[in-house]
Amino acid sequence: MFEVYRAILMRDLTLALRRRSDVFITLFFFVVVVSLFPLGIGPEMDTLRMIAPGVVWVAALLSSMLALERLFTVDFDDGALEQMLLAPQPMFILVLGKVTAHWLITGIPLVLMSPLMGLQYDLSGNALLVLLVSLLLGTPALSLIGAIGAALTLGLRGGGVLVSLLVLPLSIPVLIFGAGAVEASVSGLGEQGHLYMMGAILVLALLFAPLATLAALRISAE
Amino acid sequence: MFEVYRAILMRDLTLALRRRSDVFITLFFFVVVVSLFPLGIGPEMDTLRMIAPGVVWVAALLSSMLALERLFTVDFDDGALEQMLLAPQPMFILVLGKVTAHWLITGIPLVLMSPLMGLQYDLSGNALLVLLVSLLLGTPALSLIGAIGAALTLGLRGGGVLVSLLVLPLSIPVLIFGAGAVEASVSGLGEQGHLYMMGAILVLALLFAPLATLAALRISAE
Amino acid sequence: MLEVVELECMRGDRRLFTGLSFKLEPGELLHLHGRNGSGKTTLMRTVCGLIRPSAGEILWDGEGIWDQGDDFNRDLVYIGHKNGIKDDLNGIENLRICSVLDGVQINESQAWDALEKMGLRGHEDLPARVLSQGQKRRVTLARLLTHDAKLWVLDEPFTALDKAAVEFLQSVIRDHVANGGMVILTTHQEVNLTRGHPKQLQLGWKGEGDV
Amino acid sequence: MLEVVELECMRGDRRLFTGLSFKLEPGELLHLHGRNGSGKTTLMRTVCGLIRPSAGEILWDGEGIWDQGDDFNRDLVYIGHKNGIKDDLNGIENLRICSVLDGVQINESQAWDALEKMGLRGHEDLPARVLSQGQKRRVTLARLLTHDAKLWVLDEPFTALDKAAVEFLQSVIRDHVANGGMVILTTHQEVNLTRGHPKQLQLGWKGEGDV
Amino acid sequence: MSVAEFFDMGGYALYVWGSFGATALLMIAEPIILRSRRRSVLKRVARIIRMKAEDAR
Amino acid sequence: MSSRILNWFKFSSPATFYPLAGRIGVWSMVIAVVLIVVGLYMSFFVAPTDYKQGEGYRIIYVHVPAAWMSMFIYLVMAFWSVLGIIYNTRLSAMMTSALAPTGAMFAFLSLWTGAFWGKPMWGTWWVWDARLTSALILFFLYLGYIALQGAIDDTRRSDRAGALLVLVGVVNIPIIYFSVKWWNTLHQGATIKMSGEASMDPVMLWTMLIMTFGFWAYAIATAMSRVRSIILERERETTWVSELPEVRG
Ligand code: HEM
Ligand SMILES: Nc1ncnc2c1ncn2[C@@H]1O[C@H](COP(=O)(O)OP(=O)(O)OP(=O)(O)O)[C@@H](O)[C@H]1O
Ligand SMILES: Nc1ncnc2c1ncn2[C@@H]1O[C@H](COP(=O)(O)OP(=O)(O)OP(=O)(O)O)[C@@H](O)[C@H]1O
Ligand SMILES: [Mg+2]
Ligand SMILES: [Mg+2]
Repeated sequence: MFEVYRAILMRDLTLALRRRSDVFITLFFFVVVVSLFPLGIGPEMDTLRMIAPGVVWVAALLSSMLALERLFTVDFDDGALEQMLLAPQPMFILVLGKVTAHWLITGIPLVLMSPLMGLQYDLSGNALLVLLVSLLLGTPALSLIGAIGAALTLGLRGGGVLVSLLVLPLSIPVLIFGAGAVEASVSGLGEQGHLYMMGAILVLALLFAPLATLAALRISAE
Repeated sequence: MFEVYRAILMRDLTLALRRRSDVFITLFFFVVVVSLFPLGIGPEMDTLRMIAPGVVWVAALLSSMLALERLFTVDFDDGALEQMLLAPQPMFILVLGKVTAHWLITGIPLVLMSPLMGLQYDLSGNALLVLLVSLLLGTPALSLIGAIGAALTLGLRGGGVLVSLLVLPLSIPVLIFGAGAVEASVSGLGEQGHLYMMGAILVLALLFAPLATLAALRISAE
Repeated sequence: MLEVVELECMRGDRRLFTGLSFKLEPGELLHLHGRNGSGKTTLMRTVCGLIRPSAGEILWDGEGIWDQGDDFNRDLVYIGHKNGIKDDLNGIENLRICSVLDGVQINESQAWDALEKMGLRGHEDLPARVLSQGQKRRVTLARLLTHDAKLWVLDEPFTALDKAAVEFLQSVIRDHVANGGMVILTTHQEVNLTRGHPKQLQLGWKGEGDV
Repeated sequence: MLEVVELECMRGDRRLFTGLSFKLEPGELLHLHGRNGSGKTTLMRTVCGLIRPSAGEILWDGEGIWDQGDDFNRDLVYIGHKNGIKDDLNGIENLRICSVLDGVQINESQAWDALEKMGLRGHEDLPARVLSQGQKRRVTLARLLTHDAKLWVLDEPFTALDKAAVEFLQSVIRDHVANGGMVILTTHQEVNLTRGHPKQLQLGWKGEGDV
Repeated sequence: MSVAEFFDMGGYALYVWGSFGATALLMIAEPIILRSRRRSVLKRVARIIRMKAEDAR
Repeated sequence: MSSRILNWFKFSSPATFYPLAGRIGVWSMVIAVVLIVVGLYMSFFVAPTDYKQGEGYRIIYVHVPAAWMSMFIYLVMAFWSVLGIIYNTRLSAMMTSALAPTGAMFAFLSLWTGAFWGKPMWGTWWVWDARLTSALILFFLYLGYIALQGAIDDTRRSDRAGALLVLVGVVNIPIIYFSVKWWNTLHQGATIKMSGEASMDPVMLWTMLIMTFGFWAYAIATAMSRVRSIILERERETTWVSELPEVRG
């Protein structure tokens, strides 16, 4: 079983590396959104520091939503997905493998990049750490939740918007706690509460999202 | 010749309407980006009013970049693009038709929606008007410039990032003048200068971008 | 043994077939016939469990395929209109990932062998993207050589293949049937599969899609 | 008249063919033969001007196709492996937009006629997305009925078609040739195109891709 | 209380009537839309049945 | 007990439910009209003026019922979705999709009227506060469901996909509710909530309740009417539809 998980993971990572550009698209988007704001707003450090948690987290949410469309459509279009559904392997594992790969490709670079982004907004060391941790907890949850939407809209006209429309309400709690944690740390309040909640959301998402995704995939592949 | 332009335009509009939700993709993204920021930042009206031009324009730039990906890939994948390249029609017209349709679908709704978005940020009536006009001049330019990148990405598998990097610097002037015009109007300075510059950019883009796009398409289709 | 009982399939608001029943025993080949759009693909996908039928049952070794989960999948290979290979992976990689999913892990030299048998010598390590139409199909079909499933469901497997490859694939199918395997197959080309005593099934008596 | 002179095509670092020359006069049909991957598709796309050859020339009525712009395109229909129809449009809409691009505007009833001739009666107004493989191909091929181009370049046009449709398409090709048209065609199926006095061209003598 | 006073709503006219008006508008429009939808569905079903009857003949 | 269950299954067949829905629909509409007329009369002529908010407070009589209905309808949709997944009855999916537009309308109305209330009270149309955010998310959930249904043309797929989406969404509702509350503690709330005073004027309370029940009956009526159209559309090939008087007439 672990074998299969590893195989799917490696497959998707290899594919991502082959295309190279895909690895960067989310990261690039994230960096652009975050960095363009100071450009539009102007260089007042106080304003910047104040809006930093919101900006960074909104950017993270959006770039994660962006990348979702690709999660299953490519496999769907070339017929690889139906082969997966027919494989004598627990589909749960396959979904988990694909989502993990997706997170490694799109989420991790973003997490690693975030301190640099935070610096642009003049965040303190502690706030940067909290930002990094909150993204580390939040982005996998976003990927897991997003997978449901991606699976539901597979092959539908206008998949792109639909994904966003379906996934957005589901991911807003992650956004709120993520931004909340950083804000709390910036303003000197305790950020633990928010981080615990994010952990809880992540665990819940890990348990239920792959199941829902699987059900959605079966519906969509018909 | 006008016949063909119309036919391509109608075709792409019909396709967009068929998918119904696709009409809204950029609009939705735009609305979300613009509306999510206050969520992250908090409800202080003063801050909001200050960042409004930047936020709205960055959102416009990003949603326009987002939608670009679809501009040619679908036609490329199902073979319609090679048929267009082989059609005994000036390809310049075809490209222009596709870009026009793209702008009507993604740009216009955004322009029309912008005053509502501006209201959220408590902008004055004049600033709203300037916002609308700047978007009206800016979004077609963004579509035209973006089309070059979209056409190049079709072929260059690994070079996706490079292309985005290529297109972004070209679109940033639009962003700067667009946000600048609104900011100037908010702070009571004259916005005409900025708007004239945007008009000039639009004319330049209209003249040269379709040619560059066409060349890129020929390379990619090989 | 595969048993299809009173199957009915709807597509949109169109009833493609209804009351369809047949049995397939080991060593038998079922050749589906039918005009374009008569529902051959739909039937095959239903038999594989990709589409839920609107009525009727599909039994594998006496048990409904929707109730037994992976057991049925382990005995099944489905090759459809779409190749299901990744354009950015080369032949070897494509074949190996398929085999992991099929639960019959093969090592690299086995993969090279299978591709060579399928006539892809010299193209094994090209990304599938640059392969010709027929070469892509060959990569897909190489799975049949590495897999030990009992039931093969092949939807127009001969498309895009040249004559030599068609010949070879036919012999592969004949061998499988001779060894007690089962095959459901459709093709619009003339084929020579007599050694498998093919059953024939004609879909679409309604005369849809005449020319 | 189409004239190909000393053509050479490279793919990756592979030379597919070199020094290839042939002529095609009105009323002639050229049947390309070759194993999978021997370069038939590449040759056809080169002849259409989608790929720039690495050496050699392609002349249409004595002038290089890269020099004459749309004149050559006006005389050409290319039907490739990909159908080039939009999944979200129905048959009628697909056909009509193709005809505008081809510069031979047809009205709606002509489109209905062409599709009916291609055996799509009752499916004309379904989005192509839900059509079967063969039905999609038929929509694509309906273009041949509405177009008046001289040169048809058909890359495996018979794929996915059932026997009746293959029969019909053959007769369409024969008629075109009989009326002084030119056809370049490839297919791995047995076809009966004798009335067109087909020229035969064999690609890939290097013995690539044996089975 | 005069009519004008009533409509003025103590200075809150825009807000009160804006709310009640929108509510009324939507809650009246919805049944009307539903009714027209029902009509068109009935028409379509009737046409299908007529076509079937003709086919049968 | 078992006969009860049998009955349920009988009514879950579209053919039996269709005429029943017609009757329920008509009666609910009558009740709705009566209650809403009475409610409107009371909200403008009986209920006293609020000492703090003046006449503007009367928005409450549409705002609160609309907000309540928007949440309640979503829960009903979730209920039907569960039924649909467990018993695989055709009717449940039809009920879910019949309820959604009305639910979305009420969600929209609660936002709209809320905004028209917020402007005079808080001086702003919109504030990112807990309640409003969660209402907005609810509205998006409705829109997502409707968009998904619209995008799928295969009815069986749209039924199952819709049910799945509604259930995923319902899991999210408590999360949204609590999370947003928590987040709200961090920024200064401009919220002036009336419900703080438990000692609400009984006339006001009654008016609100009457309006709520009126809206409730209205929702039932529209859902029934919509489900009848959906049944007709989906069952148009069946004989029982072709024998209906309204179809033949
Ligand atoms: C002065 C402004 C407002 C007042 C006095 C007010 C008052 C109320 C009251 C009394 C309730 C019933 C709460 C309960 O029974 O627990 C309620 C519910 C609600 N309101 Fe408002 N509201 C105002 C503005 C808004 C705005 C601007 C919106 C949205 C745009 C909004 C959205 C809602 C929602 C969604 C509910 C239902 C939530 C719940 O009951 O927990 N309200 N409001
Ligand atoms: N949503 C729909 N509405 C109406 N008809 C549909 C819908 N979806 C599919 N169909 C019809 O169902 C049939 C599907 O046939 P299927 O793909 O199984 O054909 P096939 O026998 O495999 O044909 P081919 O030989 O061309 O591959 C087609 O006639 C198609 O038009
Ligand atoms: N980048 C590349 N590197 C190496 N080889 C390549 C590259 N691109 C294409 N090729 C080879 O060029 C050939 C392309 O052949 P083409 O598609 O023209 O074949 P074909 O004769 O149409 O075959 P089929 O009958 O399968 O359609 C294939 O052998 C393919 O492997
Ligand atoms: Mg088929
Ligand atoms: Mg080929």
